[in-house]
Amino acid sequence: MASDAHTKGSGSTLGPRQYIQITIGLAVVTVLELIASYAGLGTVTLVTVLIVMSAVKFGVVVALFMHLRFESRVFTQMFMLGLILATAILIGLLALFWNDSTDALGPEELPPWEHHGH
Amino acid sequence: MRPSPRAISLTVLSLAIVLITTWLIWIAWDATASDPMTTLAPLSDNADAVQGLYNFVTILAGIVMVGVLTLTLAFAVIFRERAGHEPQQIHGNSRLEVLWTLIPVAIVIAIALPSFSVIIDTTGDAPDDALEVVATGNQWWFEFEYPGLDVTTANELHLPVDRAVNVELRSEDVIHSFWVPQLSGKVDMVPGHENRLWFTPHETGMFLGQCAEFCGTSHANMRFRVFVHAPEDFDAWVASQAADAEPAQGDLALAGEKIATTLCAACHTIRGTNAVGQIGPDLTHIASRTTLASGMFENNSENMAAWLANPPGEKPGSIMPNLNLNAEQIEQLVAYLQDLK
Amino acid sequence: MEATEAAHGEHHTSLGVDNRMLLMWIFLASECLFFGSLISTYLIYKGESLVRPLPDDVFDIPLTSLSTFVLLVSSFTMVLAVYAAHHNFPKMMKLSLLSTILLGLVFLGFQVYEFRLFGSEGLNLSTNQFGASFFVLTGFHGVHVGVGVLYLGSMLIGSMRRNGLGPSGGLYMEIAGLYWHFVDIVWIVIFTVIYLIP
Amino acid sequence: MATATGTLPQVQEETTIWTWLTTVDHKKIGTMYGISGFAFFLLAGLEALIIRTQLAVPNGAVVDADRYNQLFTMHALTMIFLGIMPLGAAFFNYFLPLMIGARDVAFPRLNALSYWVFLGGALLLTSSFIFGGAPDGGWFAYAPLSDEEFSPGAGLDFYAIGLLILGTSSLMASLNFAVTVFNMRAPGMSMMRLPVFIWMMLVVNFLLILSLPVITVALVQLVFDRNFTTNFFTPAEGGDPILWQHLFWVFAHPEVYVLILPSMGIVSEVLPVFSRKPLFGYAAIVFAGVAIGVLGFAVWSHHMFTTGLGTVPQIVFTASTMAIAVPTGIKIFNWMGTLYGGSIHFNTAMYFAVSFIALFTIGGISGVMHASPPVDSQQQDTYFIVAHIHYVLFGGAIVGIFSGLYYWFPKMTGRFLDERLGKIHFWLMFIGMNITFFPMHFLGLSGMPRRIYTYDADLGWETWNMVATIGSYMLALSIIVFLVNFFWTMRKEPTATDNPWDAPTLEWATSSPPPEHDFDVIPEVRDRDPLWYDRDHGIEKVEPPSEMHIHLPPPSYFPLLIGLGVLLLGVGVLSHLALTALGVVIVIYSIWGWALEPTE
Repeated sequence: MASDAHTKGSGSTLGPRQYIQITIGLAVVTVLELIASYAGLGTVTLVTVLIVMSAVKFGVVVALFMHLRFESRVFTQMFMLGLILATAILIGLLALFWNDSTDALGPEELPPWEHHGH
Repeated sequence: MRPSPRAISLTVLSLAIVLITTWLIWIAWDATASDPMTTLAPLSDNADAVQGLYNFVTILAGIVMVGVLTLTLAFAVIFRERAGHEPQQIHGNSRLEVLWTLIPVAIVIAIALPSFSVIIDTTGDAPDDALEVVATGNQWWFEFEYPGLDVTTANELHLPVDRAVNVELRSEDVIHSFWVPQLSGKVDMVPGHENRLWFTPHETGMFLGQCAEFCGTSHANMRFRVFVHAPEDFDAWVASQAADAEPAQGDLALAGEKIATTLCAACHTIRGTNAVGQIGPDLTHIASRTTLASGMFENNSENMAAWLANPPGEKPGSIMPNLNLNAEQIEQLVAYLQDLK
Repeated sequence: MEATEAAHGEHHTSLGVDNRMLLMWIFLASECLFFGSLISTYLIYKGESLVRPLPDDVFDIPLTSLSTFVLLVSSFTMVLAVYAAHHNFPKMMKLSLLSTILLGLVFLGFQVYEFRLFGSEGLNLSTNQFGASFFVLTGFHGVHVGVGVLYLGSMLIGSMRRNGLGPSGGLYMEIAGLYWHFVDIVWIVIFTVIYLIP
Repeated sequence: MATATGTLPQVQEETTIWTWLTTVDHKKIGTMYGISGFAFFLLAGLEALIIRTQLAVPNGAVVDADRYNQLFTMHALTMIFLGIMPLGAAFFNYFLPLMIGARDVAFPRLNALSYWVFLGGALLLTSSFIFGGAPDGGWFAYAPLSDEEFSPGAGLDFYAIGLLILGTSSLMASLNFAVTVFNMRAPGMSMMRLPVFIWMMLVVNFLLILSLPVITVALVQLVFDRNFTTNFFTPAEGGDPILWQHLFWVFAHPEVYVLILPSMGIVSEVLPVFSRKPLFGYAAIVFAGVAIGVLGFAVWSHHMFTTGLGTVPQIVFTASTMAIAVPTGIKIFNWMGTLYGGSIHFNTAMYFAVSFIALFTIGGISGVMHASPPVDSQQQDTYFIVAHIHYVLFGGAIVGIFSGLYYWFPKMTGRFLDERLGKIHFWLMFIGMNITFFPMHFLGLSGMPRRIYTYDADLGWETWNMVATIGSYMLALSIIVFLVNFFWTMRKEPTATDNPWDAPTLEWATSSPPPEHDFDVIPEVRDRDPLWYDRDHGIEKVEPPSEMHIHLPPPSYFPLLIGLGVLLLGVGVLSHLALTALGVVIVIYSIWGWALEPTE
């Protein structure tokens, strides 16, 4: 990307018409998410479906609204660095806590309504 | 490049200097094995396993250290600036660099693999016949309960020799750490968690322990002792500890009992009386313990009187407040408590 | 030669990208870790609450969906503002910017309403781990929206001055847009992970 | 508007207090970082001396338990956040533009702001000694000891607010520096031609950018627990103190590399210059530094081996921790390779640089020892660890910083620090440091725990504690020698030429001290060692045109004002929320003024 892209107009070829289409697309995915969450899917299926759909929305906004797709790769590298590390630390922490055998407040000591999940 | 005689002799000299230094360090290092709280003279099986690993790691570390220090010193001396010497301008050497990537890789694998096996052995479950003990950390003292044996004591853990003990670690307040260097590495006592550690002591005797996680004002004064007995001695100890407190004998002690069961009862338990407080240590057999205030003082009448006169003055931050007892009350209390064998 | 470069407001850079754009992207990488830690805390404490109310007791998904749409539409108006700034449509830019600000304020209004609603149902910071981690996570997101509103507000005021935002106006608007869209994508994650996943 | 017009020598403007307060010149800001960092380094050293005096004999009575706990907590906080970090930032501020051939950092005003926010946070944290007691929960402030129930005083609030402010400062500085390294390089200065010091600092900046938000979240949770009724870390309410430890160490382990990597960079500059040959294995050293940075995010739980982590996590974090030994080893071997075959000129800078290799190696090796959890179960929280971190942070970070100071002093001031006093300084420090910290290995092996204000006689700890205390006084003496050297040198006439050491990097291509605009003509870079390349290829320095018109950013008082506003924000949380409101107003007003201020 040439540097003058930033002053003379973003390097993207998107215009208002495309932006409207993207927004409608995002709204549709959000509605699908809502439908999925009320559809009575199994937990694993539901979580997978929801995560995939929100990842799609996330990706579309970053790539098209934030123009990352049309910008220098440095921006992508910088942002992915933070995103990947944050995800890795999140997964690492969840793995550590959800397998913690020393937790004195284990499920058997929880109130009855708490018997779910990990 | 063939090394010159000068370079060889300077390298040998460097090696000699480093080796002599290392040898002196080693003497001091090794001498610590005779100290009372040494980590280098293990007397339990788990501590043995740790020690074996430690020895291996230390030797490898020592070799690496001697190597690096010798070469650094030797290079510094050999390649000192000399008139007319223009160093060759080299930017690196791929073969060498690969080699010294592989050397540390090999060393850490050599350390990691036995570490894994010791981790698996020592963090696994205790043998089925292990003695169960619940150790609870408090600011700043330890409570030891023996489930099923009706024994609760403080700051002194009694164990039979050659039988595994499974210590369940809890905390009442902040994070503490249970550590008896000669018997076991430390494991933290974390509120809301149930950690545990187990070991099998090999030898009878008294071993010093200490809280190893900073836990506030008197962290330094949170010490305890472990007594490892022959099995029959341990059984006798359990029998004496499981009994209720001796009723007071004599006027002085009777007066002391009266104070203890009123003033002290809110915080302390003296089994066999109406003192059932849960805040401070169980006093049922306090006179049988060797120390006061979590290992700070020898347990005798004099020290106990001083303690009762002003606990926070004796032990900074003590949760037990100054009860403003007069000299007579103190004398009575000491007379009573020192009879609670 | 430096002086002539400076007059254009466009310095030579090693990577050929603008310093301010680069700064914003690296900053957003840092923000990923910030929200990542908050979301981690929320998920770690999921199921650790000792008393009710729990998410199922208080969440009003239709209401939150509505505020989610509001934020989504604000992203759309923001992108229009950037487009207008780049293509020199000052009127469209100001209008889009104003809409974005108003939509941001509506979102904040929803959030205040939701917080009060949850409060009336007995959920506050000290009730349980859900309350603490939920309010701190969404609260900090709200703070980001609030900062964004101030940020865009100052852009709007700036654009109404005689010279507008100056020759780098498009760039400034684009950077502001990055921030605003980031706040939106954080909400995309929060909406799915906190509200929709059981 | 500061516009330097004319030819060399540059007309020195009169410097007043006001020029310092409003400066956006990276060299002035670097100098201020350096002076403040050194002042706090002295303060932290003083705290250490009191600690060592207390421990010289069993049952010492110099300070009481609570004061001791404040002292060791503040010693660590001051050294880490107010001493070593700003000293690294000082060099980086001063030399980043000079070493990459730029006129300033990417955002000069942001740079000034970082400094003023740092100073505000530092003063706030230190003022806790006067207002209600310093933090006393250790620099790690483990919950629940740090919760309101067990630490009811203001100390831990000072800790949390102080670190939040300092974190803000570090984040701004790191963003600024990262952009500068990426985007402000001179023509020909590709990434793989960057000086190693710049590379290591770039890694440091990314470590901070990516780890500071994590500690920010943890500190916010602590502030909320202590002041706003949440129970993030209260076990009785379902909170988990272990969460604090994880979040803390996700930040604090990379933080250790934040402290040591700058010094690794400095010795990578000093060793080749005085060995008269290029750095051995440049690419390997750079990649090793990056690898250390990446792995630094995957090892945090090795600080928590004794918390009941469980078998599998112990194995995983053992493996990742040991992996770090590999890039570290690569660096050490490459430094030795640099010495090999050289023509080593031993001045004070080189003494420090070579001793860095030795001392850091000792600290690194003891680190590998307790990377093994079973071994760590005996060494964790003992003086063995105290020895380890001081070999890394004193033998490593501080020794490296002194090397850089002797090396760059002529560039910064035009004057050479006295070599004879320098060598006395070095030997006192080298011997003193080993006498102070090596015996701590023995103490740890003898079972002496850390953070105890007193100990009994007859545990075998008396001798080595006394020895360590004597060593600490030697260290203090070495610092006095350095101060004498500094003040004496500053009274001498400047004699330094542009490149007195015949060094290869760009900062030596300009005058000593550099002009305000750094370079008359931005140099062109043709090699990794540009000045050596030019020297060997007979390339003459480009003469400046007779008419120079170099644009420099004008001074601004808004950074100072925002810094003040941020300080008020923090003070308000600690005292009265009205001050916070005032702080917010000042910050918003100044940002607005900042945005409208002409910079061209």
